[in-house]
Amino acid sequence: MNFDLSEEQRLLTESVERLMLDSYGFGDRRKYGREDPGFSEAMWKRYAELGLLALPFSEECGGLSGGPIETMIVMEAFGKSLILEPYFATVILAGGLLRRGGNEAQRTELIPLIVNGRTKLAFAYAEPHSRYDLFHVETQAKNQGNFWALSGVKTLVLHGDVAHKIIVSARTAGGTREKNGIGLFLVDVDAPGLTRRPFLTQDGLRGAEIALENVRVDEGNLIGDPEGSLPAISRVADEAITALCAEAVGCFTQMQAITLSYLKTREQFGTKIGSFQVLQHRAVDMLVELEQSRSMTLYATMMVGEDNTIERERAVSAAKVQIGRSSKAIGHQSIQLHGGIGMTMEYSIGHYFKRVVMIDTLFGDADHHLRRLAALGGLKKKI
Amino acid sequence: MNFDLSEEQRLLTESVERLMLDSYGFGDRRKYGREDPGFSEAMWKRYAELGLLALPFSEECGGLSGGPIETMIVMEAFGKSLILEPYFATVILAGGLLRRGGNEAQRTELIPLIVNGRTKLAFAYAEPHSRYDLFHVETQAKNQGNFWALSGVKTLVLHGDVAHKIIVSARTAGGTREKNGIGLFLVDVDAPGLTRRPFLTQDGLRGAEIALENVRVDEGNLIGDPEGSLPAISRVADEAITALCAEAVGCFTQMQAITLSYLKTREQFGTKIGSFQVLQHRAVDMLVELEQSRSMTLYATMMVGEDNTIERERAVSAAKVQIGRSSKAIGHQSIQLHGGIGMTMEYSIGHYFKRVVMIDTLFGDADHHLRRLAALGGLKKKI
Amino acid sequence: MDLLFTEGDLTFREEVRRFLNDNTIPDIRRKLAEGLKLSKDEVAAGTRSLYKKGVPTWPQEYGGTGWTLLQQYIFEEEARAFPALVKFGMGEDLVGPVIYTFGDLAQKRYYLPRIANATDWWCQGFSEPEAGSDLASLKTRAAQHGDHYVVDGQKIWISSAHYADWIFCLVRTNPDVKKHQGISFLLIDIKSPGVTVRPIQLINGGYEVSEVFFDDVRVPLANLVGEKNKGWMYAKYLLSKERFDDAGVGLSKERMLRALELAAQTYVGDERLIDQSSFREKVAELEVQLKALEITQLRAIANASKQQQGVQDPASSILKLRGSEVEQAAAELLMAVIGPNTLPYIPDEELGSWNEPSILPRWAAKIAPIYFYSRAASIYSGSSEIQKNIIAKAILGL
Amino acid sequence: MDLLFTEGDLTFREEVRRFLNDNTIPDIRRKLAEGLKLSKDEVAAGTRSLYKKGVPTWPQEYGGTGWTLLQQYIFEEEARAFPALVKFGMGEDLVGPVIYTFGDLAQKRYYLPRIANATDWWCQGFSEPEAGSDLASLKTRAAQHGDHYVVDGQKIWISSAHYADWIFCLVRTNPDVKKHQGISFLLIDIKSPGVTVRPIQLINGGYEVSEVFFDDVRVPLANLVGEKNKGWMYAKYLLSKERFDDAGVGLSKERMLRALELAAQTYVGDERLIDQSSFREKVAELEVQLKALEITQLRAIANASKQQQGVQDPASSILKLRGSEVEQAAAELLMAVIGPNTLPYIPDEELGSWNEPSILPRWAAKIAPIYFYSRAASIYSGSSEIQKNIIAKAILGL
Repeated sequence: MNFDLSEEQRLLTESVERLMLDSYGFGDRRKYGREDPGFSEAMWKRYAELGLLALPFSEECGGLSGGPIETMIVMEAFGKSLILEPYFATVILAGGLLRRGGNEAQRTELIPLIVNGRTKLAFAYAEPHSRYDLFHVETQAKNQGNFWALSGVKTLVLHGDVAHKIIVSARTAGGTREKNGIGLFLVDVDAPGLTRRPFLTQDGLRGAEIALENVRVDEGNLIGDPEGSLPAISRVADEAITALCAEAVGCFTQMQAITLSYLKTREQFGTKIGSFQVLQHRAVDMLVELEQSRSMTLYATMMVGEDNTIERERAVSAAKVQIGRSSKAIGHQSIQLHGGIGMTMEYSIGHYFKRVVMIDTLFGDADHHLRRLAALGGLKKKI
Repeated sequence: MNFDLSEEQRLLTESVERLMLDSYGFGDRRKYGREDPGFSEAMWKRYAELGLLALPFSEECGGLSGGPIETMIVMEAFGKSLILEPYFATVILAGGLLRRGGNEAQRTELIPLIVNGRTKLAFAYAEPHSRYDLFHVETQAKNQGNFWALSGVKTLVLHGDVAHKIIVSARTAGGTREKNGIGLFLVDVDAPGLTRRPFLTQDGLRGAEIALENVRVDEGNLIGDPEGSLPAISRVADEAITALCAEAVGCFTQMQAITLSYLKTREQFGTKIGSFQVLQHRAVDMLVELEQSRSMTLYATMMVGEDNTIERERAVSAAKVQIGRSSKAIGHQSIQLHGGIGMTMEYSIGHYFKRVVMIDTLFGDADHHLRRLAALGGLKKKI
Repeated sequence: MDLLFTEGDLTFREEVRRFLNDNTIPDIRRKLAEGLKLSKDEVAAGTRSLYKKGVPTWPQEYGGTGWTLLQQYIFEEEARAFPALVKFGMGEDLVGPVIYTFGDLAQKRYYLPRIANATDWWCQGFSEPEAGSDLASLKTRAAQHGDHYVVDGQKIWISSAHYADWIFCLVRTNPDVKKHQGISFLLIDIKSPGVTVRPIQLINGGYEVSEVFFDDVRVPLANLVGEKNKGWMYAKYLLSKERFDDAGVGLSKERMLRALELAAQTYVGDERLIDQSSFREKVAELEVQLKALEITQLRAIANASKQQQGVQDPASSILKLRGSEVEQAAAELLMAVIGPNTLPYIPDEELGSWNEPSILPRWAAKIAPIYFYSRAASIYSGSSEIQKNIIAKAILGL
Repeated sequence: MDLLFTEGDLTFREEVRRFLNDNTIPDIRRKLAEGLKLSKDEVAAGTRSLYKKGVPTWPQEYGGTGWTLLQQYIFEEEARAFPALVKFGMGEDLVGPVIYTFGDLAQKRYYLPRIANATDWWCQGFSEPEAGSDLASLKTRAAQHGDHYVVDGQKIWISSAHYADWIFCLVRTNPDVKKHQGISFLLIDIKSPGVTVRPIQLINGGYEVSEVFFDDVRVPLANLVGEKNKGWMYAKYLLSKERFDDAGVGLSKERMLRALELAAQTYVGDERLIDQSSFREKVAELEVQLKALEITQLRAIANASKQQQGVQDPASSILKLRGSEVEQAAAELLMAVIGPNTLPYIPDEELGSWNEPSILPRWAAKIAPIYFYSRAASIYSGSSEIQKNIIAKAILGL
């Protein structure tokens, strides 16, 4: 067992942290957020130049063959700066589906376009009544001989507003909540019959609702098994959760630092408020949550590569429970310790709070994953 | 709405509180606990003289026709002194069954004996596998013409070690967990076939396990409907829970007072520990729990006379949830604020802690009642 | 002791229900039910219809109903549930009682009727950037020049200042004495030259609060309430009143009922969320806390009605503290109901047009903002930490 | 970064398992499994069998195994799970390391072997009645008279003092300087004339701790460890070691597994408790906390292994604090499993004979005492409040 970073990982950490330090302060973020797509296209280019968009992909597709640890490093740094760019949607979600489900043609064609920053993707998995169940798919994909016709509605498509192509989960067979009969389809956003309704998200990002009405998808844009894509979706969801955990740890780290700094400078009753014992102990409570979250994120990162589905899901759910609980605990404390200023849009802490709360709701909140973990028999003893 | 006590209730409060103040300090309690039956027979006589043993019974049986409020007053005072005498077992439980289920002969014969302090009773409802389900009854009562023959085992019989007679719930018909087919039988402890194994309880009281082997019970000692006594048992259990809530509020009040006094006298780091902000806020947390518990006990006391079973059970369960949560919260805080001394048998606070923890486990802990409340549809809006 | 409402209380409640039914403006009722914003004029109209029998919480001699505390409580509960409850600023609840308790005759005659007929919208100017929890360290100065004060300084976290006609302020009139002395209570026309209102956007996206700047603002001496330099006393009166009123039982109840209503429409697979046992237990846990709070509130009302002076009732001291926690828990319950669909953020101004014909229900977009805003409940009107300090000192004697 | 055990670690674990299997005394294993008390002789024998390859946590030069921290951790985990883990007082974990780090050659030669072969049972004499959390305000005095100190005073909360042969104490050797100065670290033969041990009964019914009185006790000067008046430094070394060792991951794991095992035998109606979803979720919630603690412990081990001096690792600072909370939660879980059957209290001495042929399972009587005793976990070795004070200052710089 060894918690040290390799030389390459240390270099990656340094370069992404330097980029964030130089170009992604809270003021920069506000500026980027006001730009047209709601984020910085310039930063997206920088990510490409730095190889961040290439990270998890195999070398034959122009990638860097990074694993979960590399993703953790990048997502944690992104969390610290609350980045607005569609890295999660494009690289983690859609990129993950291509890696795990795409055939060689799809991979060699699309992944290089992700890597060089030219193409943004999104993954449309959620539906009005699916809640957290990835297998709850009402959207229909009808086989019409040499193409598929997709009809239905997809909600909460993260960065679906800017994506060039969207991977859509749709039902090719079976009833609404059957685990078999789900396929993945790569849809062009300009395809006739597809309409997008963009929206802002509570945490300052973007998304879209997608309506599909007999949208034609060629056979070549079917990703993986038309009836058996749920395992790939689940696996990518586990990777996505693990990445979100790392992002949250980045947020927590920053929330702790911002709050500490406030405690050390803000004066009330003629003294720094950080001298009040009650507030000191709250800051310690935050530290405990942060360290426990970091530990569980390491655990999920270690286990997310596991091929044994049950072991993997247990670990990932356990981590998401921890992150969800800590999001509330750290979020509430950091706002409370700031008082009124923490409630304002002008100040940074509330933006972190909103992001971690939304992270809790993405791919299952703490209660959902607690139920899943319990249903899976809990954590096994082995580390 | 009126939270004031009537003149009579105020007199009752004063007299029972004076008795406790004069004769039931922590030192007295230790002394009583070392006496042979594990409590003070002399105090039992005083309760009789003061009319406390007569409180809930009708005047025709020599009682004082007190209601839930009178019981609350007495139980709260008893809780403050952590009394050891079998008031709960004799007056609340067995007395309640006689009041609600006994025929006139039984009532006029037995209740006067309770009232004058001569006879102590107990109620044997629990069995090895019944947990909190009063309807889980394996003990058999077989009708043998003019008598019943009881066989089975009863656990956790509160003060069953000193009772002269024990009311036993036994199955006259149906399967182990059927709600119909449960009868109540008044058994003499000297009856052939009955053996008692006395035990100490975690909180310094006494109890017994009872084994019954073909114990003969005459028809005249059948209490109420031989197949339909569960409603009476449930009703008495609700009254018992309400009484326990009041006792717990008495305990909490004293725990708060003892802890406050410790905070105001104990010195560390050259100052009273009550000057530390963290400890001050903990004391406030205790106060909040105490006041919320008092409110819910008032609520249960108000509702326990309700004939609508569902309304009554909802209110009683809600109160028991509050008391259970507060038992942990106040118990843990008061021990923690004392440090090591709070962990010792020589000091009072730990005894209160143990009592309130046991109150949580009597007739259903907080989790059990939360489930019951949820299953009953939660609290209604009406007060 | 009788813990049920008396016949008289129940009759009163029936009367209130009839009154609300007869007098509430239908359009206002609809907008309140749908969680839509009301204009200042609408609030004024709604307030006038609520005040038809007099200002609910005031004594009769000042245009109030003269109701008991319990009747006032029943009225507010019913008005909130109807829903009909609007608040035309802080005139009725805060500055009005200060004026009729400590003001002079001219002040009573001028200001109170203008509150009672919803003419003047009042806001409260207490907090300052450097004086948050340490309220008494405020720096806004009022220097006497002839027949007026000249006020300079800055106030912050002023609720609904952008609607206000008047602001009542704590100002420093003597900088040379200890901080709690030297403070006065001043009534300021917010349209006076030199007053600037700058709204602050909060994390829920709304503009509920503002900064208010005073730059050489002239205020007549006649606008001083009570004695000069005694303002802290009036502020303490007002703050303890706020704590008493702030349990928010009605608000939390409304939120809980909303959560149950939405949970009955929400499916997890084939099962309604409201039928899921773990969700029901979560609800029950909160219902217990809310019921305990409600009874504690009623105990405090009963106690206050007896006009006992001296020792503060422990029950009333915990109302604001505990009330904010329950209110926040109820907001978290709403979040648990909506689940993933909390994500889209729709600004208020788009809410009318949004979701016809969109996919997610219209209410979905308002849940997270409610939750975010709920975090302020343990900060404003004296943070929970301040409440605990006060209780530790005043009630527990620590 | 590789978060899995290496091949080497796994091989080591296999060796430990074989070692335990070959060397553990069967009767001790059985009693540990059943939660029965061991005599001092049994603990000594059990300790000797554990020490066959050397004292697990010591360097080789003093009779230790020389294992890495991770190996030590694996050994202790496995020994606890076997179960084979016994502790012959505080020799190995506390006074031994102080002696081999700060002691002189004579002390190392005399005391260390007597710990390594389980001859001397050591206990720790730090706390005093008036110096609980404020440890440094201790009053027990050691006055120098010729070639010995004369010790007078009182210590309290001394674990297993009734078994002890020796006690290591903090004593005041200079009352005229600031409290943290003027303290020395002294080794005292507990059978010396003038030493009285008075066991204290705790609320679980047991006698785990004692008061120890010193009345003109003569202690040779040679029993002073390190420099006179530098005792606080050695105590701090020892306390931070305690914090590091005190996460109690193994203990909490054992308790969790026990709770699951018992829940599998417990029926609620026709359903096993372990199959009840709300119980399983309660378990899962705690499993997450325990797993987080375990990883944090492993991170701390990895970090300490790198021998970094200077800034303390935040991860290690929270181990004792968080560990006690998890341990207490695990005890509460046991209480939830046993439910109403927790009521009977059976003293240890009757436990052997009780319940043959009684009705409730034998284990039932031990659950509440475990829970009651667990409350001490956040009090001893520096209360949680003290831990938070330390972390706030040392780690957060507040």
